[in-house]
Amino acid sequence: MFEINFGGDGEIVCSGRLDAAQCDRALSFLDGVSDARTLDFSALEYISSAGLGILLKTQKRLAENGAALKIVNVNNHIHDVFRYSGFNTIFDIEAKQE
Amino acid sequence: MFEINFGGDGEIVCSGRLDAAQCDRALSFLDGVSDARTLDFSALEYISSAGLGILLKTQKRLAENGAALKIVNVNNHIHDVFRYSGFNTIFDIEAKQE
Amino acid sequence: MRKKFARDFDSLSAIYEFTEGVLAAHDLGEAVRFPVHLAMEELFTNMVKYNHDSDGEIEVDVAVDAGVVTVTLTEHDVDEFDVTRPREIDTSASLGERTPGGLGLHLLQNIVDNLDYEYRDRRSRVIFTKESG
Amino acid sequence: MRKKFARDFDSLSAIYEFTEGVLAAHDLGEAVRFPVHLAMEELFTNMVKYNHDSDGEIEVDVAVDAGVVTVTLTEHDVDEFDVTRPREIDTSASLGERTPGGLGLHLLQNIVDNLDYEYRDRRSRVIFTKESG
Ligand SMILES: Nc1ncnc2c1ncn2[C@@H]1O[C@H](COP(=O)(O)OP(=O)(O)O)[C@@H](O)[C@H]1O
Ligand SMILES: Nc1ncnc2c1ncn2[C@@H]1O[C@H](COP(=O)(O)OP(=O)(O)O)[C@@H](O)[C@H]1O
Repeated sequence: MFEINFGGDGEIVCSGRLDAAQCDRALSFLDGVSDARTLDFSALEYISSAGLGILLKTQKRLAENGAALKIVNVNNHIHDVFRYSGFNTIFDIEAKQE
Repeated sequence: MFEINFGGDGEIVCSGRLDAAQCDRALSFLDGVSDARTLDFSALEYISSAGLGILLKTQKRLAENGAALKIVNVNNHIHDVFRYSGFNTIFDIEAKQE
Repeated sequence: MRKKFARDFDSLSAIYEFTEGVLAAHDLGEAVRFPVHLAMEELFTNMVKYNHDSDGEIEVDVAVDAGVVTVTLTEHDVDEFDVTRPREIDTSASLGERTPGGLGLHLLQNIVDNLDYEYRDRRSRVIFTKESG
Repeated sequence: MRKKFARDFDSLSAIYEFTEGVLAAHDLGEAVRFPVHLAMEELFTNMVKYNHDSDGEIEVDVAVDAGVVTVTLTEHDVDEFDVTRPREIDTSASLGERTPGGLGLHLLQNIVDNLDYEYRDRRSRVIFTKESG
């Protein structure tokens, strides 16, 4: 199960498991975003390289307008995935307080 | 995974697992059948009471025209399910040669 | 070995795969896997069909100890319904006398070794066991 | 603990549930489950993406022994591709220099303890291990 929606403060809330089978749906959602946004990962359990791909794609598109995604409440395992990929240098990432 | 299709001799071939989530699809197929048919269960691994329900429904509908389903190549476990339900008295059933 | 599943028929394949994993890890064969899957489906689908007002998930626990599989299904905020009560089913009825449905609990009661029901604080819990071999 | 899955992204949830079952049966926690699921997904999706002409299923085996998880993925009638070869990835590239993709094998190689590749008679087999705790 994976869900992606806008939260009450305009942030993008992701929950569940973002695997390769969910990426088309996640990308359709992110393609509708055109300004700087916070992604709340507090309920996101899992991400794979396919998920990184759509985040990168969105970040590159927003960069053309000088905007960027910020990712907050990232769990330890997902944080490792970002670090191993060097995504911590191209995204503003805040770990979860656990 | 569950599949239902016509085989080369006009028989109905079922394969995989017929659970409650697959019954709508199986019933749509069976609703298109209006004459006596053989159901080949050689590749059917599993059936639950929901599957029995749609078989009974089809058998009752066909009986109005004096026709009936015959079920062949039934594995031991599915055969038990038929016996416990008394379905062996209302269907012509042939067990699998194992 | 506890896992929660959405109250939806579409959860059946996830429950099946999860249970397969647990049973496979204990090297249990088809002779016990078939009835375990069947009993779980009959119980789970009834919880979905008859308590659909309750929107909580259904908790599934599969444990294996000394060749005995113990499955526990738990749901919260539901009315009492004792699945162990004998069913009055006429399995010799003719085709004309039959109507679809009403066979799930009868099958369940025939294929498991033990069946228990607990109800407290609007929490329903069904526990069944099935011995291998 | 061997199971075959259709060569399709939609198999990912079934693989996940099956593996969860095996790992849960051995009481393994999230610290080992996360990297095992990730490594399996990266390998499985590559098999789907790059060998789509081969229409056979992909065989998945999950074994746990003394706290070590060993996963084996096998596919038949495919070309050789050695997943253990080091990847040349610049993880310090700037946003502008990056293109999506190309991170799966790099992640895989970083998160597993052991990674092996066998190729014979057009059969590809990847084996990885991950230790718990
Ligand atoms: N969890 C439940 N809560 C309330 N009622 C139930 C529950 N499970 C079964 N029942 C009742 O018991 C009857 C018999 O159930 P079952 O044998 O599974 O057949 P079916 O669901 O096909 O009618 C159902 O029709 C329903 O009225
Ligand atoms: N099973 C495979 N068969 C053939 N080529 C593969 C296989 N797996 C990976 N590759 C090749 O290795 C490259 C890197 O794979 P990976 O790191 O997973 O990134 P991605 O698949 O996102 O490009 C792929 O682009 C592909 O060219």
